[in-house]
Amino acid sequence: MLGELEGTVVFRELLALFPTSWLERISSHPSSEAAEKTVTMSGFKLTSGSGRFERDANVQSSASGEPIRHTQRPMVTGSSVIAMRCVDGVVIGADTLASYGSMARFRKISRLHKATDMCVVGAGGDLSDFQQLTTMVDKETNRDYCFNDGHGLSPKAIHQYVARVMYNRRNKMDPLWNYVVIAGMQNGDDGEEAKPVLGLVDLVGTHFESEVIATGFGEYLGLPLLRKAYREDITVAEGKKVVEQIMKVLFYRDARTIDRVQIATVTKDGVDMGEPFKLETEWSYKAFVDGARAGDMSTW
Amino acid sequence: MDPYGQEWMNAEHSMGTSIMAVAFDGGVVMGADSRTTTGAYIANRVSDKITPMTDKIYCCRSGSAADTQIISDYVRYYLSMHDIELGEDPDVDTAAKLFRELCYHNKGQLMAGIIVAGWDKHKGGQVFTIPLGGALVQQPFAIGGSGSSYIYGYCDSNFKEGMTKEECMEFVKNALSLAMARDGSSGGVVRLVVIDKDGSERKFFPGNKLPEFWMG
Amino acid sequence: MSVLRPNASVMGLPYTAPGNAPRGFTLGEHVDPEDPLEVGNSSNPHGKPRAIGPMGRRFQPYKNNGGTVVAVSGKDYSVIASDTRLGSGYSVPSRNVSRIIKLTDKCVLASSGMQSDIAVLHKVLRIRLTQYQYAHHQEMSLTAISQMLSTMLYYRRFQPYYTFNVLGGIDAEGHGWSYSYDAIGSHEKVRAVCSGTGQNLLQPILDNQVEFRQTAPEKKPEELSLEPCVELVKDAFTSAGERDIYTGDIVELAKVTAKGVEIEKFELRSD
Amino acid sequence: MFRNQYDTDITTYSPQGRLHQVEYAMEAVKQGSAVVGLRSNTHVVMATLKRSASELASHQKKLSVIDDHIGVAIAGLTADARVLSRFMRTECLNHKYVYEEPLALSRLALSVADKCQVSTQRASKRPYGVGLLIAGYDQTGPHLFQTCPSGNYYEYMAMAIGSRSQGAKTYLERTFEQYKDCSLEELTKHAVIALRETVSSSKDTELTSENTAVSIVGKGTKFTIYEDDEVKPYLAAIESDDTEPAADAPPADSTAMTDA
Amino acid sequence: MASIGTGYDLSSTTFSPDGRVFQVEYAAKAVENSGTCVGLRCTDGVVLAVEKAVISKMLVQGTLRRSHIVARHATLTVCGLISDGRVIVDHARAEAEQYKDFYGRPIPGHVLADRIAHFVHVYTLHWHVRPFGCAVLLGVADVDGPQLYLIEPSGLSYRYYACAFGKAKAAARTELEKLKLNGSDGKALISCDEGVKELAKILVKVHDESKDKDTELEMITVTDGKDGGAKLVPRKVVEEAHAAAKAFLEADDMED
Repeated sequence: MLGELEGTVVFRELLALFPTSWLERISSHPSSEAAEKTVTMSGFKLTSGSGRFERDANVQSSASGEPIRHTQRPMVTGSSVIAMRCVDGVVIGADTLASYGSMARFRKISRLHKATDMCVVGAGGDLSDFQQLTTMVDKETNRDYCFNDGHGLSPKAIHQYVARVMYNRRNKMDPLWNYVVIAGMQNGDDGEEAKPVLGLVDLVGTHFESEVIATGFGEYLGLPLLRKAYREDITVAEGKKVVEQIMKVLFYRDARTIDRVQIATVTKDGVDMGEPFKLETEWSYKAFVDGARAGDMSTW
Repeated sequence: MDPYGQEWMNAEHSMGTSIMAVAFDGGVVMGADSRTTTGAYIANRVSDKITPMTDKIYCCRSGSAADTQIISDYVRYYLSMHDIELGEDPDVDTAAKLFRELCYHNKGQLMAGIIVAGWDKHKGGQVFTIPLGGALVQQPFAIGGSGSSYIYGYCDSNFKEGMTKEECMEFVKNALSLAMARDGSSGGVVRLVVIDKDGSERKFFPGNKLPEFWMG
Repeated sequence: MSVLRPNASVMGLPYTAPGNAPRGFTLGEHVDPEDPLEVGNSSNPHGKPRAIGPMGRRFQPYKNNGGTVVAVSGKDYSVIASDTRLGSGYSVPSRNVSRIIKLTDKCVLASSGMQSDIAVLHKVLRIRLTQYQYAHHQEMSLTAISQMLSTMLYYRRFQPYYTFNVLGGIDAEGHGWSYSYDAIGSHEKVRAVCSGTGQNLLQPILDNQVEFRQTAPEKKPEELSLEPCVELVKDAFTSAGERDIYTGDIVELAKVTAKGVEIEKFELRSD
Repeated sequence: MFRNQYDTDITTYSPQGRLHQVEYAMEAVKQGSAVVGLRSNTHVVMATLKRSASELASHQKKLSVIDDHIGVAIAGLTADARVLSRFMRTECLNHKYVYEEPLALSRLALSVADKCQVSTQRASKRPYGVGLLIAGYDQTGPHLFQTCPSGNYYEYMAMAIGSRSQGAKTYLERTFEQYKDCSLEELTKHAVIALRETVSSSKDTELTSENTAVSIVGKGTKFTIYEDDEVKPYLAAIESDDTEPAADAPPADSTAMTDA
Repeated sequence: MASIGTGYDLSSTTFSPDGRVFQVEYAAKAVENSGTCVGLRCTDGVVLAVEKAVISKMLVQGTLRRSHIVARHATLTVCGLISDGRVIVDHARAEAEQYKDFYGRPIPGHVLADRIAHFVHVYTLHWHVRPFGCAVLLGVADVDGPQLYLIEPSGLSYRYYACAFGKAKAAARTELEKLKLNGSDGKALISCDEGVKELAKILVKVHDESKDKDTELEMITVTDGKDGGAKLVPRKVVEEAHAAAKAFLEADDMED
C-alpha cells in the first residue's frame, strides 16, 4: 500500500485524489449512506449542493495522531494590496512581485484573480496558498457555470465564503497565509442598480467590508493615504490614480515591493483586470543627486 | 541541541545544488551540477539530479535528496498511470501540477525545490518551477538550488528571448559553472539534458572541462 | 514520521547561509529589521525570531480586535451597547464592524474579542435559534438563551472562542437582566456589566452609577429608568473612547423593552 | 395479489422499462389532500386543504417554513415530508452559514429531487411517498417548484397536486395566463378558488377556516402561513364576490374528478 | 419476449440460461420510451439536441432540463429517466473537477466518456442497485477537437460523428446518415450554427404527431477556442430553427 510506506503517511492525502473514491458508494454494503453524495477531493469532503466542507478525517492526522500542519510559514510572498470602493465601482491594485525572503524571486506574477464577471480577488501573503485559494474559488464559480440557472456567487457571497475557508483553516492550525481582498459589484434585488463592494479576509478569518482597504505594509503606509483621499463621490477614474500614487509610495518605502503594478477595476460593465505597467518614479531631487558631501554633519 | 540524541538523523543527504532549465523554440535545455553532501562531506560527486519523468519530461531536484526522490517516484508513477488512461504522452504542465500537489499538500514535512521541464505536442517546450512551499510558476527559464542565488544577475543579463538550442546549452553551462564556482554546496560535473519533440539527449561536462571565469 | 526527521537539513536552497552546517534551514534567523511585520509582529511579542521560513513568522491563531461592550438592565428594560472599531495591533483596519446582534425581540448580544470568532459565534447562535423556532414554534426565552450561550462557549473549552460576551434582555416576567460571560462559558446574572478593552475603565462607573455600590444610602435614587440609563451608557462610551485606543468610531446601542428592540447609533472620536 | 412480478422491488425494471415501485410511490401523492400553488411576477401563493383523522383530532398541517424566503406544501406521506423538510431547512441554513445569502430555489429543488432519486435506485430503500410544492422568492424572482417521488422536479406558473387536484388543475390551466400581473389579493383569491375546486363535488367537505391554510411569499414578504382565524378573510373574499375574478370559470366538469 | 415470467429477468445479477442480462435490456427499454436525442460533431464543436414532451402548458419554459453542462468544455444530454440522468451528470461533473484538481487540465473527452461508462457499468453489477434508465450523449470540445460520445445503460460507450437515441432513434439515424458529415480527410463539414438547424430538421421529421402533440426542442452546444465553452442554445435560436424546420418539411411535403 502506498499510503503505508514507512514515514510517508503524508501521501495518503493524494491517494484520496484518485478518481475511484465514488466506487465505495455502491460497492460497499447498500446501507452505506454516509458516503452518499460525498465526493472526496484533496482531503476535503465536499458535500454537494450545500457547499459545506470539512477536512476528511482520514487525512487529517499523521501516524502519530498529531495534526498535520502545513502552513506554519509563508515562503514565497506577495506584499501589499491596495483597494478603494468608489461611487461607480471598485479599484484594486497590487504589485507583481513574489518575494522569497528578501529576494525578488518572481517579478511578473499576478496577485489579482478574476473570480467572476463582477468580482476580483487579490491577495498578499503566501503565493502557493493564494494559488490554492483561487482554485477553490474557481471551483465554486464553476459550479454556478455548470448549473447554468441564472444564479452565481455575488462578491459578498465570495467574501463570506473566503472568510469561512480562512476561519476553518485557522481552526485547524493550518492557515492559508494570505490577506485576501475581494472587490466587486453586487447586484441589487430586482434590477436595482449594482453597488460596489469591497471586503477583506485575513489568515485568522477576520473579515469586514470597508470603503478603503490596504494589506501588508500598505496597512501602515497606504491606509492613512487612502482614507485621506477617500470621498463618498470619488470615481473609479480618480480612485485608480490614488491607488497608483499609493503603490508609488509603497515602492519607495516597502522593501518587498517593486515598481511594476497591476490595477484592476470592477464597474457595472464588469471586470477590467488592467495590464501590468511600470510606475513612473522620481529620484532627481537636488539633494538626492548631490548626495553626501564633505562637511555634512551626518551621512545619508 | 539534538533532542533525540541521535546524530544520524540529522546526517541526511541533501543536494546543495545548482539546477536550471531554459525553454527554446521546440524544446528545453535542463542542467544541473552533481554534488550531494552530508554536512561538508561530499557523499556523491557525480550524482544525477536531472530525473526523467517520461521520455520528454524531466525534473531537476534540489533540497532533501530523499524527499525529492520519493516525490519524483510518485510523480513518475502517477504519470505512467495517466499515460495509460490518456493513451498518449502526458503534458509538461500535468507533470508540474502533480509535483505541485505533492509539494504543496505536504509542505510541512518536505524540503524540495523542483524545476519541471519538457516538451509536449500541445505547448512545446515549457519550464515550471516549484519553490519551497509549493507555488507553481511557469517561466521562460528557471534556476534553483543553493547555487542559484549567485547567478541571478548573470542569468538576468544573459537570458534572451528566442535563443537557439545551442545558445541555451551554452547559457546553461556558463551559468551553472559560475554557480558551482561560488557555491560550496554545488560542484562536480555539469549534466545537461536537451529535450525536443524527438526525445531527450544527455550531455556531460566533466569538472575539469568547465568554462572558467575570473578567479580571485 | 516527524521523529524520523526532527531537524531536516536543507541545503540546495537559496538563502541557506554559505558554508552552513547541515543544521537545517537558517533563513528564519534572518530577520529584516525594516519589516514591521517581522519585528512588530504581535505574534512574536518577545522579539525573538522564530527560526522558520524566510518570513520568520509563526502562526498565532488568536488575536484581539478590541472593542468595548456594555449591558445595563433595569426593572423592565435592558440597554446593550458596543462600539464598532476593529483594531489590529496599532492600526484600525476598519471603523464600522458591528459586534452586536439582535437574537430575539427580547434579547440582544454584544461581543468583544476576536472578530472572526465573534462572527462565527453569532452565526451559530442564529442557527440554533432558528432550529429552536422550528422545533418549538416560539422564540427562545432570555434565560434559555443565556444558558445555551454558556454551553456553546464551554463546548469549545479547549479551543475557545476568543470572545467576551454580554447579553441583555427581558425575561418571561418582563424584568430586564444582563448576563456576563468569560470566554469559556462561565456566566453571571447581573444588573450592569461591561467587557472588552474598555472594561477596566467602565466597570467601576457602572458599579457606582447603576448598582450604587459605593454610594451613600441617602444618595441612592429610587431606580435607574431607561432614559437616564441610555445617557449613562453614552457617557461611559464617550469616556472609554477618550482613554482606550481600541474603542471608538461609532457606538451601536440597543434598547430592549416590552415593545421590542430599538437600535440607535452615535459617533465617538475617530482617532 | 400482485399486478405482476416486476412491481415489488425498486431495483427491478419491467420488460417495458417501467419502474412500478416508483409509479406506486407517485400514487401515494394522489392520496394526500390537495395543495395548490400559483405565482405572479412578484408573489407565490399556496393554498392547502387540511385533513383531520377524526372530529377529535387536529388538522394535519400541510405547509411549513423552510427559510425566510422559502416554504413548502406537501401532498402524500406527511412523515416522509418531514424528513425532506428537515433536509431542506438544513440545506438553507448551511448555505446561509457559508455565503450569508439565501439559497436559490432552483438549487434547493434540485437537491431535494436528487435526494428523492437516490431512494429510487437502491434495494434497501423505498421512494419518498410525497410530492412537494416549493414556493419562494430569490434573486431571480418568485418561483414555484414541484418535486416528485421519482426524483423529477418541475417549475410551474401554477400547479396543484394531491387528491382531486385535477379540478384545481383545470381551473389553473384556464386562468394561469392572467396571474402574471395579478395583485396579491387577486392571486390569493385564485388560489383559494382553485382549492375549492378540489372539494366542490363532495357533499361532506367545504373550505372552512379549520381545514384551509394559505401561504404567501414574495417581493418584500417573508414566507408566511395563514391559518384558522387568519385565513378567514381569504375565504370570505371568495364567498363575497363569487363572480370575480373567476367569473369566466364554469364549474369543473365531472370527468375531472375521476383521478382521485 | 420469451424471458418474461421465467424468473431470469428480475435482477441485474442474474444471467439467463442463454447468457443475457435482461434487467439491463429492460433498462434500455426505458431509454427507448424517451424523447429522441440527437448529437452531431461539427467543425467547431458539438451540438446536442433533444425533443421534450411538454406535459403541461403551465410549466415554466426551460424547466425539466435534459441538457446539462458538465464542465466548460463538456456537455451532456440525457435520454431516458431524467432524474437518473442527473446522477450521471453529478458524477461527470465530479470526475471533471477531480481531474482538473489533480492534473491541472480539463479532462479529455475519451477519459471522461470512459469514466462515465465505468460508473454506469457498475450499476449493472450489483443486486442492490438498478441500472440507469438512461443513456447519455456527451459532447466535448478540447485541444483534441470536438468529440461526441454515447454511453448506454449497459456501460457501453462509443464515439460517433453523429448519433441518435430514444423513441425515434432508427429514423433519426437514417436521417443523420443522409447528411454529408465529413470531408475526405475525416474533418467535419458542418458548423455548429448549421448543426443546430440540421438537428432541428431531423427532430421535426422523425416526430410522431400521433403520439406526442406538444413538444419543444432543447439544444446545447460546446465549442473550443477563446470564446468557447458550453452553452445552452438560446431559446430564440432554437425556436427559430424549430419553426424553420417545420416550414421546410411542410414545403417538402407539398412537393412530394
